[in-house]
Amino acid sequence: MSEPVSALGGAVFDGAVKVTELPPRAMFSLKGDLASKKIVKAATGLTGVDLPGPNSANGAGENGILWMAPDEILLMGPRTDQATAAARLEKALAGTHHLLADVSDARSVFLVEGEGSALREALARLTPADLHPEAFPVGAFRRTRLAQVPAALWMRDGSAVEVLVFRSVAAYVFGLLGHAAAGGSLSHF
Amino acid sequence: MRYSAFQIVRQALRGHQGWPRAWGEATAKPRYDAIVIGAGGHGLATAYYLGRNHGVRNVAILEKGWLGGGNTGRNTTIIRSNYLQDPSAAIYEKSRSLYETLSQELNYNIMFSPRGVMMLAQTEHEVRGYRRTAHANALQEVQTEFITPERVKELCPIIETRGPRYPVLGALWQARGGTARHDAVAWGYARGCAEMGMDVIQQCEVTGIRSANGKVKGVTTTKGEIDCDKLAIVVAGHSGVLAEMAGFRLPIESLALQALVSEPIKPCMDVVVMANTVHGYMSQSDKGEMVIGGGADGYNNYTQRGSFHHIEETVRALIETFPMISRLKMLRMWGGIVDMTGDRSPIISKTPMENVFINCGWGTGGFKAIPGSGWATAEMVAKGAPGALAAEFGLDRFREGRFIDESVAAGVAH
Amino acid sequence: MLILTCPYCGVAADETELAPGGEAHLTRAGVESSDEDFEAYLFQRKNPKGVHFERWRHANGCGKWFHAARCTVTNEVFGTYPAQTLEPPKEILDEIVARRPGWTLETGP
Amino acid sequence: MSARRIDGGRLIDRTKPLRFTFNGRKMEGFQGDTLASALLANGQMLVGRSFKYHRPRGIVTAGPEEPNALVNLGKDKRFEPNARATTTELFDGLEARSQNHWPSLERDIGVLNDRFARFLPAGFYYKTFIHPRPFWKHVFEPFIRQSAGLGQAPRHRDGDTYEHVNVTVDVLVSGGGISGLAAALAAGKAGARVLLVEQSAHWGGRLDDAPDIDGQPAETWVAETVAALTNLENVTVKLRTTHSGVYDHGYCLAVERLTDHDPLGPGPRQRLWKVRAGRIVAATGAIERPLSFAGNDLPGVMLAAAVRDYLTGYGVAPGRRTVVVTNNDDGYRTAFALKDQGLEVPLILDARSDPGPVAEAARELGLKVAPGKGLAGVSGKGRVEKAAVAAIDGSGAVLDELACDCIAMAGGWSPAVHLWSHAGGKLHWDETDAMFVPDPDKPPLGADGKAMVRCVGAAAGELGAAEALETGWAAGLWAATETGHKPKRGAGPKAEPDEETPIAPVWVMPRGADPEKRAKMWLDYQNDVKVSDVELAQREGYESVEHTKRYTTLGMATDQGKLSNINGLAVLADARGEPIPAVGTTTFRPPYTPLTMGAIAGEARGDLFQPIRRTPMHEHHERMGAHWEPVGHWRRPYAFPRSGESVEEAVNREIVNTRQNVGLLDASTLGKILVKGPDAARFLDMLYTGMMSSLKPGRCRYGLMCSENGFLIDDGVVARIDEDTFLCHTTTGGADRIHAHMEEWLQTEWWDWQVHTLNITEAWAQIGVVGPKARDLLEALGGMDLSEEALPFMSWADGEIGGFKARIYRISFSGELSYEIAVDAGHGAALWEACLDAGESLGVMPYGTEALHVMRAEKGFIMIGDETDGTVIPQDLGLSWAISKKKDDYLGKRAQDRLFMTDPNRWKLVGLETLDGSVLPEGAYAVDDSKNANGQRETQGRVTSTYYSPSLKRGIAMGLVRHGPDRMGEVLTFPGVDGTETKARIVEPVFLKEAGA
Repeated sequence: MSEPVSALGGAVFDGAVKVTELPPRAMFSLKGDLASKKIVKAATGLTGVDLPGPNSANGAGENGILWMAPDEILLMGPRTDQATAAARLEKALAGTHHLLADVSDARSVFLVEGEGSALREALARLTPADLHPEAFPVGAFRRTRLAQVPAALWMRDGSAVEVLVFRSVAAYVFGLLGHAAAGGSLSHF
Repeated sequence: MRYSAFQIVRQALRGHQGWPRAWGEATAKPRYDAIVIGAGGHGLATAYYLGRNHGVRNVAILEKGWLGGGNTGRNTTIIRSNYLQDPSAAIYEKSRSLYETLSQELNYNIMFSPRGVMMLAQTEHEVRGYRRTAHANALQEVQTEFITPERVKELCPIIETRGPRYPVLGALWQARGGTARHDAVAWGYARGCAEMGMDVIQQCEVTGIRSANGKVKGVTTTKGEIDCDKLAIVVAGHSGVLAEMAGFRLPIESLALQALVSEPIKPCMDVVVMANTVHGYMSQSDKGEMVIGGGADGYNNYTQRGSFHHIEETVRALIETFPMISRLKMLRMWGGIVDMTGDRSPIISKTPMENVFINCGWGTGGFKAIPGSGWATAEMVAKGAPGALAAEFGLDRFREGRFIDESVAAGVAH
Repeated sequence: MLILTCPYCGVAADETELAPGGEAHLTRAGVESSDEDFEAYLFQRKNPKGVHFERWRHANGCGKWFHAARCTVTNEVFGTYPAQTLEPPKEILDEIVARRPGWTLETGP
Repeated sequence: MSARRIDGGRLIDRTKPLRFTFNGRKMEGFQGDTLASALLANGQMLVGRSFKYHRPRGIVTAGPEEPNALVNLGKDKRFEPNARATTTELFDGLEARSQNHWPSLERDIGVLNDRFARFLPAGFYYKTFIHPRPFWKHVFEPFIRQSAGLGQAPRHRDGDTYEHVNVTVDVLVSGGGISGLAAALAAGKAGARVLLVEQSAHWGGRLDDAPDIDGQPAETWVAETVAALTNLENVTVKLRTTHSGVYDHGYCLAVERLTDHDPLGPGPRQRLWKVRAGRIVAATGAIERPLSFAGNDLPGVMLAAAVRDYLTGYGVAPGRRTVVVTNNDDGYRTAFALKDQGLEVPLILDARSDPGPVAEAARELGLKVAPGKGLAGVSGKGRVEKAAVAAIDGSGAVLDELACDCIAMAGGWSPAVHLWSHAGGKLHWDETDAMFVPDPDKPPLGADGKAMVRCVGAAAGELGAAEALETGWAAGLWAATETGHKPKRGAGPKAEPDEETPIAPVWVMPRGADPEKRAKMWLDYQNDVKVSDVELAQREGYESVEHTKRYTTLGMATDQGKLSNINGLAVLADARGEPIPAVGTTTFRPPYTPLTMGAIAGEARGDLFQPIRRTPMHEHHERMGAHWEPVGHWRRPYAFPRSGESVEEAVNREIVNTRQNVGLLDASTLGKILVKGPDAARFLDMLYTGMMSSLKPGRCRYGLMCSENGFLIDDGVVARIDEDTFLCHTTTGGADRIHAHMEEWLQTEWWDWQVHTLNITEAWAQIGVVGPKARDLLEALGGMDLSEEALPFMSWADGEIGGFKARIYRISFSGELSYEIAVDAGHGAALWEACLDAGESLGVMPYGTEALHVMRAEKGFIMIGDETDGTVIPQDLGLSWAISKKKDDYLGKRAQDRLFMTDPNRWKLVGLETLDGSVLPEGAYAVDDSKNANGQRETQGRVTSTYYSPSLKRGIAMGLVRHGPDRMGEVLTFPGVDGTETKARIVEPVFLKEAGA
């Protein structure tokens, strides 16, 4: 079976910030009662990171849990063992009311890197979300919009944000980020 | 006094000291044959045709603010009748044809300018929708045609017909559509009513509706009680409040609709263009301003302020269609409150209270309808029942599921 | 340009992250309902000049529907609360009365 | 270089000369000049023509309130009409042209209007041009349009880019004068997130008027304060940034001009700041009012403070011999500044009978002051030459005449309360200072129901420096506290209060002027509205302030009444015999100053105008030369024309090939929604008109969805995955809408049901393999068993095909044998290629949406959006078989019982065959003979979709017809728009009988 390809084949843009389309990952949407031990166990067991609270995400390398909604999380892991991971999860979740779906290719993930305020300034051009460090610290995760499409922002560290968008608009978002990076400094954040 | 060029010269030689009031300063009489609540375009037109067509002249028009101060003076002044559904086409075409001669009828120049209205088709779906409308219009005695992109460019050179995103695939063209001077329509009708001896009473808010055994007796106002045999409620955004007074409820929500004008520039656009795929429409006023209208908010609102993202959406869409406006500047933006019914079509109807009639729910299409709406409402008030023009616009249609839905053609905004 | 706090995820959401949903607390008129009740349920709206209870969806966000109590004349917001309720919670009503002394909840369709 | 450039000039750098042209004439200025100051320095007082009478117009102000000095700026891709010379920073190579004249600024034919001015009073056009009727459109209107309109229309695409930026702050401070600086400092020190914006290119505002602050020169204090603010982490300061508007819930727009002063500079031209502010401090200053005397529109008549600004800021003397006319102390500041520069001030006319100390000071400097006096009028050819003095309370008898080349008028100040008013703040009239000021009891309310804006300094009517600092500092503390910060104690900056003699309002000068004079007193310079016009409007009954404004166009010019509104209001109040507050004000609307359209659009132009949604196979289609069709934001191939082939020919080829061999359809855009839970079946039974709970796992069923109002909103195939899991397919446009619809019902109505939904549309790529050789192609790919037994019609199976992990549905929308193969989106392109390769020998070809539409029509399948338009119920489409009789409820069921929905006369779906085999016109109606009461032709049906069928080699159509299904064989007449008629016979809506599926 052929290797899965990402929407833009790993496109890169280098400017005031660096934008890189990350290679395909394994991603699972899990909906259910996030207080349920089984669900927490299944999620943390697979990813090896703790269940994040509202508007935040926990990650370690390619693994991660993203808080999507009060009854929904997005699990991330390496694409290599996608099938086995799915099986493991289903097994762990058996008997609890839940929804699990392999959505590995539903989204494109962009890594946006920039020093100092450049990173927040670039994204602030596209989202109404408050990106001030007080409101959007490291580890924060927020579903919002970038210009005209829904998107999720995950502050991985002080100088890197992962941007998740639906696969079909990857090219549009890549263009947006490029435009935003060309605007120069705001001397704001 | 009749207005004319000769009259202007005569008055000029007297330093313009001799002009009479356009409408009298009226104080309410204790009783009228008919009272119209609301001195906007629709209310004034209703009163005017009550007198002109039905000889009912003992009429008062009550206005809580100043006449023409509502949506009549806050719209983008587009006049057209290329509607899909028969009842809409009938009343809007009646209206448009009355506009043709309204200046002469009122001896007041309302500056009706039949410069032509085109609705751009920018998707296959819109092409189908407008072709259907063109067929319907042909059977409705409404003169429209579906024109080619080349003709569009010819009629409006500043349009980018080969835009990358939404190329113009054609347009529904109504040559006798156009614009008029909105304030003048209200002022002209007010002057016409006054000349027939009617009382236009401003700063007079209706606070209650009095009735006896289900029949209207009169109104209570901030200027005292006034009796009447018949009552017409023509108050647009405030219809719900008045209906409450008469003890019934309406299928209406009040939303903010926004518009804006650019700074004036020399003439560059001779037609009205509506682009519904991208929610925007534009024309150029006689002052040279580009007059731009957009979409309505989705939430109830009486503030006459709208949400800026609609302006943003409209402007970026129009720049895509008219690249030359990018370096023009927005001079002023404002909101009007539109009352939206369940099917986005108006209500011209009898009400649960005898001899109380209501005209409302014009949504975003009110200005173009003023003469026809007044004509039809006057007929209903005079005869006690709606005539052919108003028949389909009754309140009962929402119960029966007999809707007049214009959005079906191609999501056409007004 | 409204800003409303989503009671589910706690985000102070910009209007462009939200989708409006009309009057709140309507009760569905089912197959057995009379023509009058069904018409009222589908079309007749309170449309008040003042305190209004309405529905919003945190569309570009957690995706949850919630309710807001807002004044349609000043646009001030008295509070937001989850959609899984048949009438406004007490703390919202108290907040409204605190700012609009004498205000009472209109009941019925 | 110029006679009018003198010493001084705080804002210009004389070491940096700049060249520019005005109407082609070469001129010079300095770095720091505005176009206006540079024009004045070059002795260019005449800069434009007025709107209505085309009278000569000169520079009146030194700020954004300028009504006259508007120019056509730049050329081609960087051309901007109506640019304000007073706010346009000079740059090397600037090209400006004056507006609204022909053939030239000096000799303008339009000035004829001026000769006939007396015949063109306010609203004259409402009273004439009425007959003959066609003349309005063809003669009068074109003339009026031509003579109106100011700047030229741009002809080119904008050569610049723009951007937006969103920020959330605790406090937005508007205005970088001393009051705004004090506010920003107070809030900043308290730890609040502060954004301070100043519209001009420099801090401190009208610095030269300011006394010492905290014991040091104002200029020093400003420099130190700006430095302090810049050093504060939590504070951002921005020059050249205009706060355009205040909207609900603290939403503000501010536009930053990045390269307007340096057009060749890098980056965007303008940046639109979208600010969410907790509290807003408006330190926007005040705007000086003109005085209404005869001839006050002559070039050379300027606002006193503007004259001062040009002197001290730019080292430019607008006049050599300037008469100062005032009704308050501020006018004297200008006189002193002129004197200080050694310029002549023959006389200070003060409307006040007892001007007090300031007059004494003037006399000590040797200036002549005439108390209780004003101007009877000024005169001159093209610019001021003579001023006539009269008693302020008289009718204008001339007491004395003075030669002069400039008039500095000081009519008092109007606070710039726009930002307070935009979102609903109310005003009240301050009698002593004769100005509208913010009414603290009626502020604009924020989301929390509390005041969200506070005006300070001159914007609050506090004209003195001491009060400006005091109110600014206090507002800064207020804003910080309100946004949850705890300011430390500590005094704010201080200045010595100065005592002033109160203003003596003069709305008409002299007060007893006769109508003849009032017809020469301008209120609105740009729109040519005079005192006499407002009085005429009132006489004619246009006496509400809104009526007057609209009837006379007062305040509707590009300055939006910044100079004219209050004066006009006062004249109206006087005419009505009422106090000014009783007349009220017109509404202030955003933006404060005109806002570039391009800045509003921001990045959303060209490729970024709107998102284009691409399927995983998009690039492949692109390479195949797909002719695209936008479907919502998706792009779908409409057809794949080959070289030398028309789109139409391509469609027909694709259809024939699919019916004879095998075709490939990119079906990835179809919506896919996962519905799971113990109550999933029950939920879908409510959502679909048909029964889904009885569907067996492994099987598929076609379903219809209606709105609660009964109308068909979507359709698609539902596959049951297991006992409590369903996969619902929606139309391409439907995915997001239907998912939202599902969530709405689950969250707001049936929240106790155990169901989860998830929109997984984009996780999958889906390919339709369609045609008699479909199975051959898949077997060529190799993998799972796809035989009739293993995978019967309307079933699905998971497995592997051609090495791809796939889910295969055996469903058909074309009547042909057909499979839909779903794989992870990341494998979509590879699978598409594999199918093409595997099918090559079988003659496989991709087909587009149009072939899809024709083929479904040939089989009589309905299409949402064609057969349905929001007014159609399933019963109209002969789809009763898809409506369960067993269920007691589903969304839309109750609605479908209403009177009109059960009317036997509803139009119902049929097939239509033209007698001559031609294709029925799109959207045509079938007519009756009669006409309705409104004279409209009665109709009895319409075409819903119509195509040429290459399979049948004739036109086929579907339509809705009254009693249609009972009228098989009847012939209907469809008139065209061109007078022709097409006749068509009613037939069964299935044109292609033989089944393949």
